[in-house]
Amino acid sequence: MSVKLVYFAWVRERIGKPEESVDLPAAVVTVTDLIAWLTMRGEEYAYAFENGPLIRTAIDKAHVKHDSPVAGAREIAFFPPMTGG
Amino acid sequence: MSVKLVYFAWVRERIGKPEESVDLPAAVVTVTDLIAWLTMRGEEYAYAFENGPLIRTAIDKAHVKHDSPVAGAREIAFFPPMTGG
Amino acid sequence: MFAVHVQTEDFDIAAEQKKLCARRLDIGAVVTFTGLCRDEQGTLTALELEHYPGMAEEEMGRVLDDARGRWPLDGAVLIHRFGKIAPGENIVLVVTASRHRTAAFAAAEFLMDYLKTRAPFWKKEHRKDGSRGGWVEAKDADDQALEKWSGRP
Amino acid sequence: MFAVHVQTEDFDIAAEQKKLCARRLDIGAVVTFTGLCRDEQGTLTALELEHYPGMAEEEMGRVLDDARGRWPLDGAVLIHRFGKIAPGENIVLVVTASRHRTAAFAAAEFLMDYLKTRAPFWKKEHRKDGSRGGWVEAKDADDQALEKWSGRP
Repeated sequence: MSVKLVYFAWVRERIGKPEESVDLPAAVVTVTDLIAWLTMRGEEYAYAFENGPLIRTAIDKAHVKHDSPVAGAREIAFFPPMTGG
Repeated sequence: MSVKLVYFAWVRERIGKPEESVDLPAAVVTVTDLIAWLTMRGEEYAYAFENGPLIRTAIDKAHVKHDSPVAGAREIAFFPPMTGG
Repeated sequence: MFAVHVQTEDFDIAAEQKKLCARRLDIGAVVTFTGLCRDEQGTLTALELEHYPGMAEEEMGRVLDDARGRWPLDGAVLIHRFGKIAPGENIVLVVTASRHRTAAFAAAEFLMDYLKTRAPFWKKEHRKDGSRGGWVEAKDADDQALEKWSGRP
Repeated sequence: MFAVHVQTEDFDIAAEQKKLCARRLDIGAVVTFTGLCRDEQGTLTALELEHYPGMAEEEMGRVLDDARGRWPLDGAVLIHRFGKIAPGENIVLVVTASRHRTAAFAAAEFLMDYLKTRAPFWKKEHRKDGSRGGWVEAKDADDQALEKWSGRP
């Protein structure tokens, strides 16, 4: 499954790019699986996700929890806790 | 003791004047006494103070309760519950 | 800046807010409350606001002092109009400024609750059909609103 | 009128409030909240606000829908700026309009609490001394602020 990943704030800075398209292996079922899979792709990812549970995730522009399935997602976003307002 | 009395809103309308100066007899000690004394001065006062405990009072431009003494007051105001804001 | 005004003229919320924040970099939150003249039935020509000159300003000042004793405010303005006010027009403005939003919100709501029940203003209705407009009655809800501030913050 | 805007330009609180109340006689209370860029130490040149385009608007719309489900609002506007914002400048605006003040106050505070924790914006500091400005950290106080809305109103 091909999906667009987008990154914001220090997650974007640590990974070194704002977005990319990836082909997910079938073993990646949930957001937690996706984070684990990304972490193994290189040290920039390991750095970005070193506090994995802290990282917030959105699927198709809506907040989701880490146990949410990624099946059918077109765009998955990772970012730190928000500091707007 | 001579004191200025001022009236607002429907208290003013019922009494028929915005203010007056009165000489208080020595028996008038508290606001409650003053209301009772005014009530006996005529039916316009009786009408204004027919629900005496409802009427609010200020002495020298600060809210007071009806058991407050009137001694030393320069200006005593009577008015309905406030409806500003 | 802390200020209280009782006036017939309308007010400009943006100008008041700007004055409060002028040359300051420590204000993070500004709350304004505007109370307007409603006329849902379309029966009013105006509300007429009577006030007790002198006491109105003094009492608004005391309410403002109460608020400053409860929250760390960096500025506040209270403006209450009197005279005839047409439906849709402004009646009252509260502006509060603080470092953080919690204080600004709480102080603004406190100030309105207390203005409603302590500031010497009375509203009389003027009706389109010429019938004798009555004095607006005080609401129990306004007295009850004060209860939430006892023992707080 | 209900509206959400994400923009680089500043906003005008008086103009937004006027739009909300235009041609309406049923609005008795308008609350505005303005969040500003603070710099008490005098060390900042600017805050830079990054956002997630598309999601920011959608999430602000969802927060607004939540508020409309809780209080009888007659109108509301949410505006959040992004890009570089200098100390003393506006960052965020919430305006709520209702018949009565209680709903307008509660909805405005609710909207700010939820915008803070749900709208995808991130602040980065740019410092005068050229040192690498850090990303502002999320505050526990902001998460805790949400607790007061569970089970309310």
